[in-house]
Amino acid sequence: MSKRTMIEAINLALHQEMENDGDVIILGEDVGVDGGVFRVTDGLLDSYGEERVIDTPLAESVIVGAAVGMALYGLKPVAEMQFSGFSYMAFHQLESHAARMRGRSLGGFTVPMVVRMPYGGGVRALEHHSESREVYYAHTPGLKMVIPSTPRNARSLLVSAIRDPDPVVFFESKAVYRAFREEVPDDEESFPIGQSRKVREGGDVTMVTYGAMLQPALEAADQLEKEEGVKADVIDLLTISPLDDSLFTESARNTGHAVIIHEAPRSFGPAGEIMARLIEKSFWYLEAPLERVTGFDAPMPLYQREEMYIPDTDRIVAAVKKTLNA
Amino acid sequence: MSKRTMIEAINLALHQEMENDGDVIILGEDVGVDGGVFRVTDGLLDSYGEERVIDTPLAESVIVGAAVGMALYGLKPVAEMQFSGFSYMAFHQLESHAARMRGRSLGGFTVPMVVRMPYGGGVRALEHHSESREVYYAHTPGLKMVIPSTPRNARSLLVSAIRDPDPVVFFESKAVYRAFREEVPDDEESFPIGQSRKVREGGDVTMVTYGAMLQPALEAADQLEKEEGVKADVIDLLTISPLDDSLFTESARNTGHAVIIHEAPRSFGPAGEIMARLIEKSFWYLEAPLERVTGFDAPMPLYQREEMYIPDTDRIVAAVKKTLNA
Amino acid sequence: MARETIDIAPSLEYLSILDEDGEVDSDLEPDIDDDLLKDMYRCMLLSRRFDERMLSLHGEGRMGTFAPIKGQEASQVGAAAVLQEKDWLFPSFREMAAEIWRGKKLENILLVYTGYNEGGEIPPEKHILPVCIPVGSHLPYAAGMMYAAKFKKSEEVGMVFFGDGATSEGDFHEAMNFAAVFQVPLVFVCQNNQWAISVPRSRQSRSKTLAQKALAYGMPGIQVDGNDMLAVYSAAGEAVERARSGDGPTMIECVTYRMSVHTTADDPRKYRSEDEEEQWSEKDPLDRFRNYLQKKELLSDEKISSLEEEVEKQIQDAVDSWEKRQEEAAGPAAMFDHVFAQLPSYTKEQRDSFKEEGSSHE
Amino acid sequence: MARETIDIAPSLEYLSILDEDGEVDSDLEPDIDDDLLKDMYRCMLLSRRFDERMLSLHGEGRMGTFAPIKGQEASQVGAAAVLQEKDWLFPSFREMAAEIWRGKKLENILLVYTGYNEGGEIPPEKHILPVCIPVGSHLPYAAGMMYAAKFKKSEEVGMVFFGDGATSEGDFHEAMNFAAVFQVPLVFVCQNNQWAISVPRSRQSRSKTLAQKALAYGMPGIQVDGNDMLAVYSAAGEAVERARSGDGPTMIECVTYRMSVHTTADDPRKYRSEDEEEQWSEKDPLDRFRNYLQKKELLSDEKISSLEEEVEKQIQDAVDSWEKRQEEAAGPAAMFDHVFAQLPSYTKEQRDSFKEEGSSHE
Ligand SMILES: Cc1ncc(C[n+]2csc(CCOP(=O)(O)OP(=O)(O)O)c2C)c(N)n1
Ligand SMILES: Cc1ncc(C[n+]2csc(CCOP(=O)(O)OP(=O)(O)O)c2C)c(N)n1
Ligand SMILES: [Mg+2]
Ligand SMILES: [Mg+2]
Repeated sequence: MSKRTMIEAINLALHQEMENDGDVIILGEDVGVDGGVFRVTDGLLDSYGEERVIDTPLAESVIVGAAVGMALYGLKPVAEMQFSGFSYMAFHQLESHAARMRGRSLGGFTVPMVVRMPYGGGVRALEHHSESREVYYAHTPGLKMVIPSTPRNARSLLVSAIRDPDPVVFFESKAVYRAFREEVPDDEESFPIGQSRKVREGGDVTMVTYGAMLQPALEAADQLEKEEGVKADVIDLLTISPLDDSLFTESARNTGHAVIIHEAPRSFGPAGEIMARLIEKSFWYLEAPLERVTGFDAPMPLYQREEMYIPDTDRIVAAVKKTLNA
Repeated sequence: MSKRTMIEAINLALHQEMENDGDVIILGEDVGVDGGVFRVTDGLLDSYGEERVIDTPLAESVIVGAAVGMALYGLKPVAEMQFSGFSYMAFHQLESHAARMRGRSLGGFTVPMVVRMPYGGGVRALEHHSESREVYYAHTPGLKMVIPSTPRNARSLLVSAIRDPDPVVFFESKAVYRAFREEVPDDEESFPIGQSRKVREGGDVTMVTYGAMLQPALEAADQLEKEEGVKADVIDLLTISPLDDSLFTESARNTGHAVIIHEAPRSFGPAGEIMARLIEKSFWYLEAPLERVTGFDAPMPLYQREEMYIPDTDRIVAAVKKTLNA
Repeated sequence: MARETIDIAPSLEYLSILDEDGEVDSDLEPDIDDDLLKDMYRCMLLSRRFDERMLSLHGEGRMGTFAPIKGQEASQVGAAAVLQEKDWLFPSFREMAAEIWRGKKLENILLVYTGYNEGGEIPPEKHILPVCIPVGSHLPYAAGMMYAAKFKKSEEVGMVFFGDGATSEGDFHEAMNFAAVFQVPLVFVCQNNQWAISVPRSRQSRSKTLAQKALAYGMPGIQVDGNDMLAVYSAAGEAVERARSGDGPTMIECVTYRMSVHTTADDPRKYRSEDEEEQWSEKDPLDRFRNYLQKKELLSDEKISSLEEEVEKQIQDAVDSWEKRQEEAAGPAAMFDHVFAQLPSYTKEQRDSFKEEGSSHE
Repeated sequence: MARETIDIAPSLEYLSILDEDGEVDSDLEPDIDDDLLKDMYRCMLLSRRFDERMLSLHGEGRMGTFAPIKGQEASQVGAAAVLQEKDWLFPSFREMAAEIWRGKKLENILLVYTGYNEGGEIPPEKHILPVCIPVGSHLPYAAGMMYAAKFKKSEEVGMVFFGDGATSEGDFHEAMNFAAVFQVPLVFVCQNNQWAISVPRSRQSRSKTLAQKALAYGMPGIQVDGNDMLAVYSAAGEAVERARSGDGPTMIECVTYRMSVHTTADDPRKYRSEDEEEQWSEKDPLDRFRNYLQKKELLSDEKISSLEEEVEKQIQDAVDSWEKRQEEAAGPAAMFDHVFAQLPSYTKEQRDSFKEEGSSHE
């Protein structure tokens, strides 16, 4: 047991899965010699060699497409998109093949692959380096969409993703990458895809979030408890699709109030589906309008203004007060 | 005034806009000599010549990307994706450039372009030819997303799209293309982007839909009135983004019941945003859970089963009864 | 300092062995076993007749849209014939002849084009990938799959088919480059049938040949007469040999012609003349190969007509079981059968909604 | 029928005029006006010093990530110098020298890399497109924009810059093909600086040169010594001439070297040796061009040092106004300023939320 950043935790998962399974193979831009621009794949080339840790040409479509092919052959490729903002060049490979091969062949061909990509803002990066567009993947039937929130669950979810028989898009928060350390057991650990978790017991209001937004949500929850005596349930989705609505709809049935927090643009964003599930399963218990605290319907601005784009504690606290006082 | 199919109506809009404005230019696969695989661009090559009606090589990314460039120069390109299922190859051109050039250059460069694409099921087509993935575009800041429902509004909305100073993704329903004729005035007519319309006055329940789903929604409304005496407001969104929530939230405040109908997959689909707006603006008036009748969280099956995938009158009627009897 | 021409070998060649007048270049004539020659002819014939049958079924409104292969039998069978059983075929959407050569079931082809996902099932041992409809998008997974085959030291070779139009797609470029960089055992077979729906080859690219595109990746390229079974077979044989011995990918451009409609939704009169079609019908690969076999006295008139009966019967049997399987087909809930290995709970509910809603849906 | 080699002219050439020892090939030496030569040197120097200043600002934590141009001044200034004012420059993200040549404001460059969208403003008459970060994705709009320029009979020519890594992207392929098919007046300038972050040129493609990729599109291609101002200038001149006279696009591969880090977030020691960097520093285009001008007696030692002072002052002025503009910068609501020509009502509400939320946000 030792304290790790999310980068180290993901690196640990990759090391152990490659160690345990010779069919796990990594490909992407700068993942080998360079160890990845965030060093997530550091050391893998030395341990497992060029054939299994592949520095590819600069071409997203064939990185994802080749990974699909490797998976069709029975390998377990883990492809990296250097930033989620550049994954769109490969979008058709995910939508048209990764997500459909199983159905197209009636289960004859399957695509057990993972596409890892750093997402989200908060690291003062250039244009296209700070987006949060999980909806593109979550709305695509045949894909699974996972967004861990801390080093430990990043590690255990990546292990599950690599072992999953179906394609998983795996978003990693750049803001969390090096933000803090957490105890991550050296021994193998996995966490099921498609399962959310309750991070905080409250009872007065339900907060639903995931990924980088978990931290401000928890801070807001603490602040609310200290300053207002308001106790919040905080649900960390972890998997965006298939969405586990059991915990947050149950929580909302108890609290009657829910606030959804995400970094993605507001309109047609993830909150919509979460609200839909709340209406379908908790409507009669809702005592006030559901609130959402989100990114805006504008491209992420350059970094001087990105903190104003990304939901922060103040905005979350304000939304909670609004629903409680509605 | 004469009766036209949606194909003829769109063709009329293109003819008139090209006639009126020498900067309107068309490009895509088979749009010229062939007149488009659905004949939507029939006759344009003869009238306006090779330079303005461009049969391009088979390459979606450069079709959209070149259209972006033409728009940057001041032309008004209308690009065609032969089917929306093949537009993903160009997704990065829309997300990364069409949607961002105005902001990137502080208004110095703008992208007044339209990308037309047939979408949706119902014509017994092959795989990838029947999808309804408007969310990909509606969730992308900087893009406008329009889906007409009848010949007349297809014509008038396309005129507005071509004249719009910003990029518009324009979905055309293959199911509606030749399904019926409607009076479409020969004289110029346009309809504002970003404005929904109330197609049917009821008062008991609110139906929110668009595109190909308007017809089954209207049939369901008629059936409900005949068989149950239930009168439905039917709102046709026409523009998906920017979403006009004024009519449907107002209607729901009156009826207290709403059903949203779309062909797109259910989870993270358009209904989520519509429900979110209803909660934000009509919550206190809702008397029962909002219902959604949608495509499923599975790829569109081949055509023997597509009718079972696409919402039909029965499913809509059932949903209305469910919310009214809740 | 200077101004000098750069030599960018590997060089580019054109190959023709059996020309349209039936003349054979005996120096180049490949030595093919008689039975194999006959099998190749039989497959060409079967594919041609099956194509015709599908067109008539479509005419009767009994089948949806599909892409006929008429005229491209030599490019497909000639190339696929050099593959071993363990090798892999990556079809696009117009490779029925190649798929039939590899043993794809006719009834499944019929099922797919009549809208039954069930037709997508492929016997695993056949090593045929599913049909790929988004043009050019299968090249990346073909490259990746054969990377994996090489990684596993399987000595398997892949052969991926695509059209002239596909060479304009970004995926063609990325996959060719990837395959060359990693020396993947994959043969790229471009069926240049002169048209991409209504867009002629000349409009698709300004390059003199499509084969020369291989040079951009440091990959050998060769252009062959695609209606010449012997030339296709020889070029494909060399390419497969090269791939199997570890020397990486090759691109073969088969110069051929789509003698029929693009798909059953297409009207060629919008974009090309009957004259053009007639000129190409003189180059019909089926006639040419039949004459060759007759000259070699491998094919008597009797044999020819008995073969016709044979394939007719085979096709009729397929049509019969296709009809049977339509009657037995499962209900709409089957659309959920292969979305994931395990269906999420809410998707299960969606599937079960069909049962509730009763007969009309089951 | 036969087996014969195909000739796929246009041919491919390599050009070098001013070599690293300062030797000039007088037959090839372009006739460039003295003032222009001096301006070119001044721009190289300004770009180099500005690059250095940005690195130190970054070191002080006053600036975000950016991509230094050190070593690529000749490829950029040599090529851009042949453009007329009405022509168009399409930069990628490492073309500061070319942008400065075209008149981009230094303070705006500083603003962008310190996270202010305001820096994106470009005087319309400069005909410079915004920086493009997704690799290769600007080539399609460059092709489209110059199609429009040709359509409007403007006689404008475009020049688009990209790296060796960009040649692997599908967009490179689609745009090159489109430009060639429609004979668009666009010059493709590939700055082959040997590295795509940590991936060496040899890993990017198996092709002997990058210039030969042009042949895949029936487009002329030429490889030049990218640290040789005269070779770049001559090749670019020919290409622009060809484009302007209606003979379509050309691809120029400038063989150069990224002498600095990929970006300020990069550590070259992970993937390349100091030796390699030292060898290339001998080929430094700035020194080489300075020596050339000195030999020509266009540049005295005094002139050299006065130029240094001049550019230092110019840079300091830019830094001063950059600081000023940061203080004056608008609040966060500015993020909504250019999303659409007209902001939708609910987006207006989002913008106005900042005002309500008060000072912390304004
Ligand atoms: C990415 C994509 N764009 C468009 C289409 C529609 N389409 C189907 S076939 C075809 C032409 C293909 O031409 P070619 O590659 O030469 O193959 P051929 O049809 O001639 O066999 C087009 C445009 C498609 N299936 N996929
Ligand atoms: C589509 C895309 N993928 C990945 C990146 C991340 N990235 C930025 S620069 C770069 C390398 C570019 O190499 P090259 O084209 O040679 O240009 P250079 O950086 O050498 O100037 C990469 C991979 C990106 N910006 N865009
Ligand atoms: Mg073709
Ligand atoms: Mg480079």
